[in-house]
Amino acid sequence: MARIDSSLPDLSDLDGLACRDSPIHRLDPRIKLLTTLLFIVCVVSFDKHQLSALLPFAAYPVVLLILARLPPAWILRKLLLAVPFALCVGIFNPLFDRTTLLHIGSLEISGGWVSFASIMLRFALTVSAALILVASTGFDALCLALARLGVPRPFVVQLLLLYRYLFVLVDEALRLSRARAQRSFAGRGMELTVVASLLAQLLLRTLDRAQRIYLAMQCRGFDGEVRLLRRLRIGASDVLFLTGWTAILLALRFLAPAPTLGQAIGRLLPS
Amino acid sequence: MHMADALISPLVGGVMWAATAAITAYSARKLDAGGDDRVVPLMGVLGAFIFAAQMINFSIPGTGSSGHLGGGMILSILLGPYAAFLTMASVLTVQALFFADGGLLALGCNIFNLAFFPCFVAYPLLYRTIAGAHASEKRILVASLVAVIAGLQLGALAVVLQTFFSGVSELPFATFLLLMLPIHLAIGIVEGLLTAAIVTVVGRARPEVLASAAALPATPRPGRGRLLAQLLLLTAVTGGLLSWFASTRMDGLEWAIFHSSGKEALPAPATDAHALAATLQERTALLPDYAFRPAAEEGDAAEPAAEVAAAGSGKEKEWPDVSAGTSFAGLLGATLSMLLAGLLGFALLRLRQRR
Amino acid sequence: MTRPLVVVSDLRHAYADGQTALHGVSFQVGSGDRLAIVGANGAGKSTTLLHLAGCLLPQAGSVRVADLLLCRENLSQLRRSVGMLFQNPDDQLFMPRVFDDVAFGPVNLGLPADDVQQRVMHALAVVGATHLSHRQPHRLSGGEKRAVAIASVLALSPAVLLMDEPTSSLDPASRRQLIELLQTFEQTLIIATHDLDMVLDLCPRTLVLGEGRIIADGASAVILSDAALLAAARLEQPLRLQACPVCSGAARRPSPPPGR
Amino acid sequence: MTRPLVVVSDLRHAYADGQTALHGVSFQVGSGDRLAIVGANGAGKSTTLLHLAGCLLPQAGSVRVADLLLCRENLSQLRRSVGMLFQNPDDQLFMPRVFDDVAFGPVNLGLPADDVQQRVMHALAVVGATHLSHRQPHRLSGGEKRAVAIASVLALSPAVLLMDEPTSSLDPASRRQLIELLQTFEQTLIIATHDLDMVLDLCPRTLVLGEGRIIADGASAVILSDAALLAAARLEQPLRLQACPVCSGAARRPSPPPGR
Ligand SMILES: Nc1ncnc2c1ncn2[C@@H]1O[C@H](COP(=O)(O)OP(=O)(O)OP(=O)(O)O)[C@@H](O)[C@H]1O
Ligand SMILES: Nc1ncnc2c1ncn2[C@@H]1O[C@H](COP(=O)(O)OP(=O)(O)OP(=O)(O)O)[C@@H](O)[C@H]1O
Ligand SMILES: [Mg+2]
Ligand SMILES: [Mg+2]
Repeated sequence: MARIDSSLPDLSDLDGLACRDSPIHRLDPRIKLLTTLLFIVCVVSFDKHQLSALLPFAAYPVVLLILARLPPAWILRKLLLAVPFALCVGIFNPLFDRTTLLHIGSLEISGGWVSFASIMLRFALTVSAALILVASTGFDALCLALARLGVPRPFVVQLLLLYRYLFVLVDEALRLSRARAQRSFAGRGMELTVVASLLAQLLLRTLDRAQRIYLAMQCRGFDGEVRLLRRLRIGASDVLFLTGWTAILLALRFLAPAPTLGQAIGRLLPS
Repeated sequence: MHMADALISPLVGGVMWAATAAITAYSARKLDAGGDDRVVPLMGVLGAFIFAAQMINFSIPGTGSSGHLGGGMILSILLGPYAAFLTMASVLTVQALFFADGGLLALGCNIFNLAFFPCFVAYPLLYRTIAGAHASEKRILVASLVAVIAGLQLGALAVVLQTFFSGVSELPFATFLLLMLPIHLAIGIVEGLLTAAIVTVVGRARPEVLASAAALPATPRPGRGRLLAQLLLLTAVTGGLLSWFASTRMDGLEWAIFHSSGKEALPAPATDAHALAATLQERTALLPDYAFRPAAEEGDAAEPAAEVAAAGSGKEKEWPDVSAGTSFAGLLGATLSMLLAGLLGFALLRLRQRR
Repeated sequence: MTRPLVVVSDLRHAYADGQTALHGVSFQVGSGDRLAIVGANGAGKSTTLLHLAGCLLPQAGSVRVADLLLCRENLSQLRRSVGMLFQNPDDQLFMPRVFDDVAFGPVNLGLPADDVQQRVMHALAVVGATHLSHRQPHRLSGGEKRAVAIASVLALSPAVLLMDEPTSSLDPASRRQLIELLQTFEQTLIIATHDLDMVLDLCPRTLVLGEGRIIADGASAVILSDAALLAAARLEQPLRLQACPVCSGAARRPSPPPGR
Repeated sequence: MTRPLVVVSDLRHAYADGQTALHGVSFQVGSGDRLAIVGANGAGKSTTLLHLAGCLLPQAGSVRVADLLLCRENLSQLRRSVGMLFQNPDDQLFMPRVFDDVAFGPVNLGLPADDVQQRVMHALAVVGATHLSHRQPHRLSGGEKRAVAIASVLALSPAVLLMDEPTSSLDPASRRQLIELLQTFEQTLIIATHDLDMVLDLCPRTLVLGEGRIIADGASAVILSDAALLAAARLEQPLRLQACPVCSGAARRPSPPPGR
């Protein structure tokens, strides 16, 4: 998967963005995580032909993006990178659902296209919310939040180590595949057996490395438990953020102001 | 194949979350009880290995496309099911957070599909049974092939089911299944071969690594029974609660259907493929059906499969006609609210620059 | 001199695959001394250090550090007086932030948070890396990683500092900085290395290992100028003691560069 | 002299994360020359070599090897005339047996089996590793691994040999053997290294890189005794010149070791 290769710089970008400072960055990671989850649940709980009620939810990523001072172009690029799967499944909707749902002038729009648009919109909303969460929090803080929220400790420690060694091992894999490419000509040298021994080589080195890491941990008093020193504190701004967004999101979900507003205006317009 | 947030309903996402949370907690407890702290760094680094390994892709013979290592099976062989499950879960979490593969809500589905099946079903029931403790290279090959293929097929089936029950995609159940299973069979064969080859090389170079993992208990029988029972119970409770909540508190349409169909006794296991297909089609018809009608007409949900075609042509039932105006109004309102959001953003931006 | 802090007697070790790495090694190190362990690849240097750090237990013979016999019961106590710097800093920096990493040892000791904070900042200050405390290890340069790894060991204020090839893959300036830093340390230092020029600068005493046995043990100046001994151990004189290729007639003069 | 075999002009490269590694580097290397590329960590040495080996494509500027412009179309042809030795031999030896590994390149060229066999045995003989042909690479010692890695590159009989830090982590005797082996080679050699003493022995010409730019390019003997230039590039004089009273009056002499 060349994607990890090309996404790795993005990953470092994420780290860089998470190191910035903004009101959003200073929020407690638990609060941000819960708000993001609530947002996603609200967005995906709509009926699949809903488009209009979904659109106002864009306010959440837009406002957070600006408050957290994150570059919008970056989020857009990441969104595009992740588009294929939703596209693959969503594109079938227009094929299977051809009932006309909407007339705009003489143009007939089928339910399939509406639900396709709805899928893509859901996709954009949920993915950008998750990206903003990570980019404004940072991986280690998120892990800390998970631990404090009761996620089992071995799992959290796991995540931390995985993230740390991701960069080291991806580098190693990159060097290995470069060395292979050096001596591969005209499409040869990509056979399954070669890949298997390449991966086995990487795996053996990984096992050795794990052994060395374990020794290094032991030398500093590791006893099976990884203790994280940093404390999290929930302050007034955190409470405000959570209650504020909960109110807004639930209102958007259940009162669906957009269609109502539209209708109200529609009545005013001469038909 | 990753599920995406955009394709699932909160009900499906929630149920799968609950199920994976339970398995995670259970695996973590088992691991703690194992008491071997060496496994902590091993799991972390092997998780990173799975990522790195996915960078090295290979050509699938005869197709010209390329594939990469999935990971669940090889981790189980190296670490045993509990640690392997936790490691796969963390790999998928990182993918969800950083690579936007799937999403937060779909994470439960993805962990279930890509970690639970290989680690807790295919590995103990197939790989361990076929390969045994001290396997010859031939047995490793057969065991890996069978186990990886089975794990992937189960995963693919689960993706189809989750998509189907979520009802966001219009893809008919049978079509989707027919798309998914063959693709994953091809992927499974290649990945099985690759897994076997890697295990063989590691076994030659470091026999002790495989030996120590093989000595770990695969899911012990009573534990497995209890795990499954707990899982089923938990899933049922969450499903029931969520769908009740949904049907009473939210707009209900989709969920009520699910709820009522969930209460129906599942069709008895079909003995011949024909009956199975028929049952599937019947169920398939259900969701596309409801999607085209207002709630009032929703009573005759058990109409035959021909409904799909009828609805597809869109001639008889002009259901959406009534709502065309509503939809237009909706679009107008949405545009306005987008505008408002944009204005809000702009104002914030100016405010920030002022400061 | 001082009474020995580290006493190794007749230490033997065979790895699980049957490879005997140490065939009876004995030596003593006094408090505050600096000892270099040198030898060919595979001579047993790292294996010796791993024993002193309590990562391996003696299969025969014994190891004592600060009057504490190395055995399973004393392990956690012994590890408080010994700090080990591994060859590859990436293996040693396993926490998400530099601060967490340096704090890892003190936190495991069960110290109160304030105390930990203070120790961490002190250790980072010693190696001149205070400004790195919020960085992520994978974004540091080679020299910075090495400095942080040293800080993470110093934070435990060990009486003995063990180092496995501390100068490998550093550029000449970073290597020089590291040597100068180590010269200011007052802890007992035991360094396994191929960099004999560093030994000359840093360690008055050298132990030469060959195939799991001690070949020589004595003053560095003497050992490192004994060409026959060094050749037997697959080593050669420190480069600075070798004849200057530019001045000495025998050495090959670099030919003039080709015109561009 | 000979007409240039390698021509690099105004080569620039920025990595995907925005880090600019090369800001316009130009140099030429004649056939049969030996060039050393030196510089601090992160100066851009490896990046330069990766371009010459066709692992990276120029973002601006151009690279020509044996009159072939480096671009996507010429890639597989160019790789036949260039062999690269990576810094860590573990990255390079990925096949289960030494023989398979050395044969990997020739087999991929589509040569007949006899031819491959002959090339492999010849390459192994050159580096004195014939006896290793049936061993598993990961069980070899550091020096042996390095030798096999060189053989696997030589089996393609490249016109240009690129090496990234070939002497790091070798014990002094293995390092010496490697230097002597390289001295017998007639191929064009381009070596990126921190080991300035090796440069003195092996390469008549040196290129000094600093932050992605060429700081100096000329005769090794001149450059490596210019203390001010070296200090600016975060390097220092080769150790043998530091000790030489003629070459360097100011250099630090090793202090006499304190008696025990
Ligand atoms: N984990 C291991 N399993 C089996 N054998 C090992 C292991 N580690 C080291 N050995 C063997 O033990 C011997 C001593 O190894 P050791 O690592 O102590 O050497 P060293 O002096 O540190 O070498 P180097 O200079 O290459 O670091 C070698 O023959 C080596 O192959
Ligand atoms: N894959 C990469 N992605 C992003 N930046 C990179 C990558 N590889 C190298 N760099 C950066 O490019 C610059 C040049 O790196 P390069 O590896 O060429 O240096 P070098 O001279 O070989 O250093 P060293 O002596 O440490 O090997 C450095 O700043 C480095 O951080
Ligand atoms: Mg060693
Ligand atoms: Mg380099």
